[in-house]
Amino acid sequence: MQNKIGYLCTYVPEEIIHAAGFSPVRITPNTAPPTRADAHLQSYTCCLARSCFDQALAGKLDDLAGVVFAHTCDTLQGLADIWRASFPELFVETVVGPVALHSPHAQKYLVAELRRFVAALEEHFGVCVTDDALRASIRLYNTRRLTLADFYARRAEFSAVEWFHVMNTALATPPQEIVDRRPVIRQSPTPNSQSPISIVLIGATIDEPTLPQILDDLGARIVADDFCNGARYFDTLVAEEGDPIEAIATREVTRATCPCKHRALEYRAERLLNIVKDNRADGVIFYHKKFCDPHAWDYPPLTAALDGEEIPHLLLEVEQVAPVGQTRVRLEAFLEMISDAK
Amino acid sequence: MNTAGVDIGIKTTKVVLLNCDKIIARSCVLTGWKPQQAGESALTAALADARMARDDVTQIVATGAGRQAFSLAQRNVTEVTADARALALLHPQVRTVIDVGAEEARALKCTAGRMLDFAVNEKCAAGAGVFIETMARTLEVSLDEMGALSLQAVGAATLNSQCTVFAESEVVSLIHTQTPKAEIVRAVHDAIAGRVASLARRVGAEPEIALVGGIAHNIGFIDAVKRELAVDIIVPRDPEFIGALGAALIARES
Amino acid sequence: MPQEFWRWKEYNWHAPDLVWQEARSITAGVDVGSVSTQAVVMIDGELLAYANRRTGSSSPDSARRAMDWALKDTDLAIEDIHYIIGTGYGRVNVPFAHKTTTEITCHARGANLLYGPAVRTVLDMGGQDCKAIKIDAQGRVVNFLMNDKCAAGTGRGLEVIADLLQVPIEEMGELSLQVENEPEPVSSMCVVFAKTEALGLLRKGWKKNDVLAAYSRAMARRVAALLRRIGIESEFVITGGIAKNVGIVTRLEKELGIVARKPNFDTQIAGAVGAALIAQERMMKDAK
Amino acid sequence: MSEKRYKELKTAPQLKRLQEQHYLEAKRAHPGKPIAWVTSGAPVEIVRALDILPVYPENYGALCGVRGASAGLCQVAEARGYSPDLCAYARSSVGMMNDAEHAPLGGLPRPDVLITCSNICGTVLKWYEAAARHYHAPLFIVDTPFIHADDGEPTPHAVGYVAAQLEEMVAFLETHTQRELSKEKLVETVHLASEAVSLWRDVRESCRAHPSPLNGPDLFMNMAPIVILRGTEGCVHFYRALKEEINERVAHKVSALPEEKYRLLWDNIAIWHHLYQFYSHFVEYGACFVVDTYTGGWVMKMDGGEPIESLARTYTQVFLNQGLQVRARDMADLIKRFDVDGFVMHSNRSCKPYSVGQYDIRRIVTEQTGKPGLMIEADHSDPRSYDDEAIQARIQTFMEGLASRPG
Repeated sequence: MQNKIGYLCTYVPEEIIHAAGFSPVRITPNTAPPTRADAHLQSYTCCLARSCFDQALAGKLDDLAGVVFAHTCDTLQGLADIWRASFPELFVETVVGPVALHSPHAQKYLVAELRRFVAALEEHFGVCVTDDALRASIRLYNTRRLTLADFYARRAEFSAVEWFHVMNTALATPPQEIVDRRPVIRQSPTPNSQSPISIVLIGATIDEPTLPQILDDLGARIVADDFCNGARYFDTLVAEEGDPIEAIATREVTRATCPCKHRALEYRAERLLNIVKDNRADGVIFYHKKFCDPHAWDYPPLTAALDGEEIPHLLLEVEQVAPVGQTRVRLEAFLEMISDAK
Repeated sequence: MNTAGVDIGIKTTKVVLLNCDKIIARSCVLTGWKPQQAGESALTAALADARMARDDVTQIVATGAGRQAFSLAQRNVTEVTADARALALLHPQVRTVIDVGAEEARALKCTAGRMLDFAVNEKCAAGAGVFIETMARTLEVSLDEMGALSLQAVGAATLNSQCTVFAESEVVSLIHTQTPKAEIVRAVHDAIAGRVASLARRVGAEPEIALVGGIAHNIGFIDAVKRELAVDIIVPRDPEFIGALGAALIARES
Repeated sequence: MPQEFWRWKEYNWHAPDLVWQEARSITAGVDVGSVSTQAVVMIDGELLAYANRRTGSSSPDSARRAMDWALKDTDLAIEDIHYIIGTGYGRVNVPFAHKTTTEITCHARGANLLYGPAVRTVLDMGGQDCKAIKIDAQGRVVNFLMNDKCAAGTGRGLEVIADLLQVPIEEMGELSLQVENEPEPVSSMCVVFAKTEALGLLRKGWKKNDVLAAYSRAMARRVAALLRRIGIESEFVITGGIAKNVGIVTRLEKELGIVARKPNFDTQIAGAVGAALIAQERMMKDAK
Repeated sequence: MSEKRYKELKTAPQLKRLQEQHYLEAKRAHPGKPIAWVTSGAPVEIVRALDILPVYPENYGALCGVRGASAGLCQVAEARGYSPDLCAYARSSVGMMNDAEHAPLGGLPRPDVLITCSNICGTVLKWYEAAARHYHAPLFIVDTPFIHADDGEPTPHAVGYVAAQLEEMVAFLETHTQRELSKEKLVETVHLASEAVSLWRDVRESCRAHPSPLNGPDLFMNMAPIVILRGTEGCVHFYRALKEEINERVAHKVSALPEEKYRLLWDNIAIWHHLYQFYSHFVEYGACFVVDTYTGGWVMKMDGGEPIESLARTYTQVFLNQGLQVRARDMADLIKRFDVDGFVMHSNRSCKPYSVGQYDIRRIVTEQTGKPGLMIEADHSDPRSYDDEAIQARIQTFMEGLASRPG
């Protein structure tokens, strides 16, 4: 029996999937231009949706027993149903989590929705998700988050590309392996300037290494990030005591939020400013996927906050693969600008 | 009875003269920016070729981007309808037609000369003949060489930009990173092939599949489409005249 | 090969009575763009010679061709040049360059020299990229913005229209102003479908110049949005080929309600000039 | 010229007056009457019952489109860093906030409170966040969980969650506007709303007649009151009058078109900026849009019972909060009941929740009904995404296809 279940968004409760006897793996966009997905998705949907679904249609995800969505943006909401329509036999579920995280009723609702999801898993696969199994999974995934967190704390020792690979493989490999394997520190490329410029990256997900590669080439360092598959993933742990489902729900409503959800009006701006200050970053790079509405919406308020503190920032709008030529020009100019000011 | 089909495309204007369903003359001129003129001169050329006067032609049907601009035509139809009609005559077994024009690519589903469904490329994911031409110019390769050259490619570069204008700048950077021309040309073909393949899939991509339009002379592009759809592709004789032929056939019926 | 209306003509220039033998610094900048390549030679910060040539399918060759053309009428040899900086798309492929810098930094520096230290906002529009740059009195980049990922914000559209209407790109601006009354800007700005739309307008009985005007106006609006985003401050100047298009420039000025300083030199070489200047500074630095 | 093809309704002046009154009242914002910005899918009955005046930025967005003001306002927003890929209603709204003097009616009145409801899209959350920042006005979010279930039924915990939020919303409005909600007033308002809704249903249903008394643009123009005046007397009166006139048209076989040759279904929001030009392309072929999925969005299921509970159900079940299968099924049903020859889907760059999935819905519906579907790529209010040349060609091709169909 296939034992992998795929997901696109880290709001999907891995612990529950794992406790049901599956290993949850994040489906990541690849670099092959989509040619099948375009028969289902308009050209104005993001490459995350188009590339991931294209792999499914090309039979590259046949080893998955199911695909689980979490309610986030309008495009993925649509994709969940398209996926189900194209693979009627497959287990395709959406955990419709709350959007109004600040609502006093959000957590209670999410608990009920997670229990519905548990029931759906149990019914479809004829498995039983016990509290003990859930607790075990919670501990396992907490350890993985902790492992990533301390790798992250030491990330100054790593090149941008190494950071990228550790973060990305983390969500694609079984947690035990990550826990076992303390990332091997290879020699980071020597920065080509005495005072390497420190950068904060922010966006939805980063799925291909062009940007980190260029940053390494130019001798800049990534000191922090705010990505769904980066720091946002491990910044909050699940409480290991008490009712496991309630604990999972609590993490989801309290973890660093994605722009699809609402916590407080200035939550993300304040968070970004703190990240920049705590890491004494020289600048912020917005790594946005073309046609990603939620992040595009947060760009004006976030840049306004940065401008207020005179923190330089750069917007990179990318599709599947950041075009080397254009990206390099923008980055080089951005770094030239920062070092001229230094 | 003699009929004429006039296909006024963005790039070129094609005319087919029919006697019943026998082609008696053809002509092709550059459209430039005066569709009416282009249509007239192409028609005159074809008539001269067939030693006929305009009155010898009983019906004229126009098609193509400039179809409404051509006053000599009794009526006009779209390329899609014309293609379906022409293929029914040449290759009746064809169920899916991919028509790559200068600026627009189309796919249509057809049977017995009737168009059942069609899809046209969207904004942001467009891409057709002009893109390949422009890239030939950038690479300083003649359009005719492109096909053969791409087949020599060993490795494969990819173009990821949906928008062909940014795909152009990807090509430019590939040039700057000294990527072999053959690989770049192949990437250019693959990019457009991928787009037209998804159009074909939107209408079901039911075999047999035919490729029409001037680009169907490009063996490298045909190869790319075959690889993408993993089926064999029928290329009718003189694929650039399919629209004009279809229009001429429709003229015969009206 | 059919005439390529969308490309700029090639040319070169040199200062006849400048002597370089005693010069303390002989530097050069080579700007390898996606469409054209410029080479500029300066002695002690003064223009000695420059050339503008088309970019071919090999950037090292394009760079060399431009450099040779610039030196053509001087008795200077490439070996005599102390320091060379490459910029533009192909900057990493200028074989004889000592260092590379981006065109953004170079245009800022070039504008500062060519238009003077009062310049605060620079617009440079290429076929692939459109840049709005804020600079200080030293010609340093304070902030910059580039077009978002939609080709409507690039210069490519104009090239496409030039090709379709068979108007040499040098003449577009003038012609676009020769209209009885200014037409509405074209609605859809998608470059990929520009020809289809233009043909539609022509069919509606529009004149060639009206179509050019409608496109220039739409283009001006797009560029204005980028400049507004960065916050336009005077003095405002335009570098690159677009500065030679009076049709765009006047419409842009109207849209923004600000007048651009008019150049008394060839705006297309601004990037290469900046590169040559930076080369001079680097040379002095290294000397110390 | 295309406007001439449009057969005006006798009730048109009344419609015009209603809308003018609405915006006039909003502009005057006479003392003591607070203003709430609300989304088109918000439980406005509560707002009305509290005697708070609701204004609808979405409706205003459509108005900007019709008046040709969208492009300019969108550019204002884009110049402030808002991506051109975002919803054009929202972009023109942001443009209006920052440049009211260039906006129709001098812009919308500033809100005292903002109420956004997630049942139509994720955009309204971000849009209202932006508005709340701009006006420093308190924002309330009604979070209505999306329904993926094929039966279209909301989960009990979702209904409970929404109901709890509505109670909260009442308290929120009471504190921010120093008012108190009377249950009687709420019941009465809900009653008025459901009465208007059922009248609007009847009007739409009467288009099953051959020839149809109304065409797409008529439906789009006449939906305004059900959106912005739902829960008022005026709304009910208007639809009574409209229903009467339509019944008359049906009785005398008065067609909306010079001659109805084809009956079509419309999917997605109207193309406001080219309303008559676009639909006249179809009139040329004698094609009438006898039904659409868009204006049906306000034919809501309003079951009686405890008002808060029933509002929670109603607003969680709106069709844009429903999955692909439900939407495909509804469309196939409309096609059968309205005896439609084909359907046209507006692939709307500004509305992802409405548009993503259309390719599959198109496939499913054609399989189930045998009717062909046409995809038109445009935008509900940004004219810069509208390419009349390309669109005419698509329409001609589609109509040539319909004409060549046997029978």
